[in-house]
Amino acid sequence: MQTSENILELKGVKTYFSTTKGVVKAVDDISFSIGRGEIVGLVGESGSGKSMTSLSIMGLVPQPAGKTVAGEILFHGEDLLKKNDEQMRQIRGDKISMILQDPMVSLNQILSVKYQIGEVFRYHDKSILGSLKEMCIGVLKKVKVPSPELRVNDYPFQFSGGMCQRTIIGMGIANGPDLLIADEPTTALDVTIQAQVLQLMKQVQEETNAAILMITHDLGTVAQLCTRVLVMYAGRIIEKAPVNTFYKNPSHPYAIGLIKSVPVLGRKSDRLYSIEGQPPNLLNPPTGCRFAARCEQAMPICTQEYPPEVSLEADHQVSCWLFAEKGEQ
Amino acid sequence: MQRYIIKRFLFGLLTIFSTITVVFFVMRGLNPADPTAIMLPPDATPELQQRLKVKFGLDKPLIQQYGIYLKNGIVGDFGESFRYSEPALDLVVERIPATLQLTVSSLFFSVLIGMIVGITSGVKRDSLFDRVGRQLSLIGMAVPSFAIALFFILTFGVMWRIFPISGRGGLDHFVLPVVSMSLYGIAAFIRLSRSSMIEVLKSEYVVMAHIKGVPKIKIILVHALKNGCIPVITILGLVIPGLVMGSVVIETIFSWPGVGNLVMVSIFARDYPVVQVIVIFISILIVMSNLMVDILYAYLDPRIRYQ
Amino acid sequence: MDTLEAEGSVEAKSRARNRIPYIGLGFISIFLFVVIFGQWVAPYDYDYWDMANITQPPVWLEGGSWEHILGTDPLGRDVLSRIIHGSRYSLAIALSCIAVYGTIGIILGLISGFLGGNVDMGIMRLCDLWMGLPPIITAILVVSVMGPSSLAIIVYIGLSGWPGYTRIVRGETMSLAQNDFIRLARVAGCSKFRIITSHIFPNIVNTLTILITLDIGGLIILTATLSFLGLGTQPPSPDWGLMMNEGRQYITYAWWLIVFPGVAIMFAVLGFNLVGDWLRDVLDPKQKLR
Amino acid sequence: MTKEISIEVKGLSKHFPVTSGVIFSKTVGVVKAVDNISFSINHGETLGIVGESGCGKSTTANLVLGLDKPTSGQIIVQGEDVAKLKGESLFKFRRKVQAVFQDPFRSLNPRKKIRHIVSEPLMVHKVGSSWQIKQKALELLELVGINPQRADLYPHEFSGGQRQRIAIARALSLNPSIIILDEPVSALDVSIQAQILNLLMDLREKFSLTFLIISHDLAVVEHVSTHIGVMYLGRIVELSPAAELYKNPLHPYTRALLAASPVADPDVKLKAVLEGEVPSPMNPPTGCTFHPRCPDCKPECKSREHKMHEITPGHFVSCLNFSS
Repeated sequence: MQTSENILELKGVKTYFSTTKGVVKAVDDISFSIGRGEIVGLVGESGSGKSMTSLSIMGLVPQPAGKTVAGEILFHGEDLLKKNDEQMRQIRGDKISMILQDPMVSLNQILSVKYQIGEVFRYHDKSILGSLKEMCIGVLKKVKVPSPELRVNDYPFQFSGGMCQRTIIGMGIANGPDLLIADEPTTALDVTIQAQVLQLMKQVQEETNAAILMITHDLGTVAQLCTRVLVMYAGRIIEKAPVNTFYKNPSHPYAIGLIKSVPVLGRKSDRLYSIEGQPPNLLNPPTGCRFAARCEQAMPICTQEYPPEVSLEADHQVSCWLFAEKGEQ
Repeated sequence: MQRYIIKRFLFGLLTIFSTITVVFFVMRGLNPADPTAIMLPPDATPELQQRLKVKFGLDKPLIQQYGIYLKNGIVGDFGESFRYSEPALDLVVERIPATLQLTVSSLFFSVLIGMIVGITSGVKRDSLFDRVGRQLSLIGMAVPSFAIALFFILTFGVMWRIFPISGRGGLDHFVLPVVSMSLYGIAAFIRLSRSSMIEVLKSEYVVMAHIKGVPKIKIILVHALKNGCIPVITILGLVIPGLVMGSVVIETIFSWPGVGNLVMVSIFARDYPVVQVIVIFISILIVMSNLMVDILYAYLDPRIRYQ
Repeated sequence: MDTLEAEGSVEAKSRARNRIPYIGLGFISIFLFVVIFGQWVAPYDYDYWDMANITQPPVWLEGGSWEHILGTDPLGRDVLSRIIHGSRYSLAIALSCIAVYGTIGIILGLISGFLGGNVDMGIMRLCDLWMGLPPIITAILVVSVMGPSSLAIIVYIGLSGWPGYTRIVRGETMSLAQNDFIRLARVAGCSKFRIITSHIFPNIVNTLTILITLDIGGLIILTATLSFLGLGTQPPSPDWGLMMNEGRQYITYAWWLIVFPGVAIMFAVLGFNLVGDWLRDVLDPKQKLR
Repeated sequence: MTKEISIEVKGLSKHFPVTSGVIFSKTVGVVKAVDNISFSINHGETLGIVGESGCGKSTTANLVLGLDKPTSGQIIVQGEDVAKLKGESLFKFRRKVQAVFQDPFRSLNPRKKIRHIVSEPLMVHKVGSSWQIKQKALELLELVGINPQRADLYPHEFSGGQRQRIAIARALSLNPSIIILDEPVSALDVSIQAQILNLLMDLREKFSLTFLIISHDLAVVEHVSTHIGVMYLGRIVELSPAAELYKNPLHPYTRALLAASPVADPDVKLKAVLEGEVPSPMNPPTGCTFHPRCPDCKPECKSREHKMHEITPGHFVSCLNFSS
């Protein structure tokens, strides 16, 4: 959008889950794009569908209950949803990679670190580039795991949480991907370790120029790391904005409420703003705006029809009737 | 790792020793029946009975008998069989190979077939193969092995006369006992390895492996299989005592000249020295197999190796 | 991933709910019906000797008659009646065994898991040693002291089965004790007794239900096996295992003596296993118990 | 409001033995989960304790609640030493101090109706007749914003935020004067977190409660506390009034923590990041436990342990750089 070249573009993607109670619309008609070298934050509360968005891009939506039923996921202009399993496998871990939330469970505890890093090379025909062990040590060096020559033979349970997450980041960037998806990469870590990992990711991004899709619920992390923000609520994206605009001048009532409800260090107020109520059930989402029930500025139309996406500026879009034509009636 | 194995080994020795002790006191102390009464004709004089008691050392106080038993046991003398007037140890030892052949081969088939079918079921969950396998394994776990054995004797032995139904001889003698002894184990291992596989395939590190672009077959063979084996091995330790029980049943039905057959005969004849030796043999067998399970555990799970 | 997992478990649970094991419930209902009303349903007494019709084949074979639908044994006893009466032995023995070792196991497990420390250590070591004592040895010991009888079976299984329950209950108790609601119960001033009875026990009832249902099947098999070996119930009782033992010598010409009791065992066990499996899917979606 | 001391902790330590062995266990070391900490909270004030996982903050909560016995030191709550309480006196103490814990999914017994969850403390302490208890439970639910008509539902029918409200209602049931909050909002979503924090602050006002709040989130602690203590490896390294701590952090660890907490404002950028990881509490570094990671480490820091020094009134720090 603001950069000339889009690495990834999602158009009207819907990922649904069929359960016996009905269809859960985990991701419902979302569109966005990521340019080369951008760090985009995808913000939302638990259950808003942000993890499902990332798994949809990876083609790893849990089968057979879940399925991406509509839309296009264009990666370098090619639709990932049209690729077969083997083609997707070759892209994963090479051109697109991903970091999961809990480092202690996303590494296999009974396989050595060397083996697990080595897989990234072995299955993408990179092993001809040199000795596998050297390459693994190189990965650990890049993410600043201390004494990598010794630690490479260790098992994940001998690593601390921070080191595990470094290793996973290392595996993610080992083949120089164009896109790195990070799903809550620091949530399970302590504050000081979290800062180290964020700094590492920023540094890695500068070195490799990979685009990063940062999925998080933590507005602090987004402010520190991202260039652009997408806000997700109940399966839909409700606002897209550059990071400065988002924090200074948010438009959607939910985004405003979200920012105001976070306590900020050094800016103590008597009361926090709080959004009353609970997010809707995705099994039977309301027909209109999904935030209408909790919104202080809700109008009659909000509960009847889903608002269109309105551009406030070139790179600032919002889905809210307050800004759409019909809503002003 | 070595410390772990040594600890397990010492614990095994303690188990064997306590088994011997419990068995000795229960059989000789709590037992109301006098073994000499069974050995002698009903009209034997008390004097004859007393002489027999002295011969077998049964006249001394129990604790002293126990001391003598332990002392002689160390040099391999476990007394004479009341019934056969042969050293009890020799009687049992000559039957051990027959029992081991039976139990080891059934264990082998149970684990091999059970795991192959179970893992395939777990990977291809809800497929036709899985559904059929699941039903068959449920039925397999509902039929006692003695019933299967009798059913096989009835069909293959009596009606069609394909396989011999008693005794030990060529390979054809093995078929019915081994198959009837393995079926329950196969069914149990199918269910176990299936659920363990399903569990493992749901885990985050399998998702991570997919993210890295590892081919599916490698994920199953390397990531899932190794992790999925750990609970299966845990159960292996519990299956082995059951196997000993199974061998008693199967040996009795097929007149297999093994330890299991001997133990039934000896119990009803109150031939304590033989029963005691068999008990020692069984507990050594179980302790050794548990030790092997522990070693296997350590081999598969580095968390134990680096303890 | 949290939503994903939540959805997954909801799905597994409701899928299991929809797949009610009608076959298993059917088998169990027939079994229980026969246990309760067997006296009136069975055409004959289990020890009635119809000397005029010895070793009669089932009704559909040549020589069979409607008087003895499943045939008779060499003493002229009606096989169907014996199977019907035998159901009571199977269930009674299985339930008594569970009552004995379940009580010991649950109490020790609760104590061990909740109190921890040296008490826990002691109970666990006892469990280890006990499990090292192979079950067949316990059986041999009990039978050689008490002589073969159904009481001996109950004593033997009751003595050897408890460590399994203790371990499971202990594990559940320990993981429950980690839960904040137990800490909060202490903060509220609840006594240890109250915490165990009103906070821990209600939360392990599901686990126990599954365990017991799955155990009944296994125990029916085990007791039948012991009776078959002659270590359990004695003639003329119509225990299914014993019936098969007695029928063994006539295998060449009276197959019905072993096939029908065997089928009865299979259906009864299958019923409990199917229902137990289903209960596990419904009550234990995390599949802690395999 | 009088400056009456509600909780006073003096030289409190809790050491856990580390045992090993298959048959016989022997002690192979100790984890100093809490090591010689002191603080006091005046009536109506709120002390926040921040620190990373394993720093001993939850152990501190358990000790103050009397759920664990300290290895040494005193916890004086309204004139009584908690560690010495037994039987009847401990039971009475429970009325004064209640708690709210982190995980709303694990802090309510899933097998009980929420009415019973809220009224259990009243029943255990036999406060009033069963009818009165029932009424009180409904009032409490109303107070925390749960519709009393839902009192006969089970916890799984409520969302995380609602469950935390129910847990708060239960904590209030015995009219305590002190509530220990152990990570009360860290399992909740941002918008729900604000609801709960506001509720807690309203209740503090209404019932003039004293809070001890424990969290890893500095921003949350700063928002609700009047005083803050920073813990590292079992020790309090800095203790000060909340506003003062943010404006003038002294201990290098406090500064690092402030720098590392991502602020929800793109203009405030992450500052210097602390190197290394928290050492194992089984094998803590000698001297000042923070010295291996400290940017201002001096040679003496490796050998000398430090005491707390009062730098300005009410602002204590344990660091060689400030021990005049």
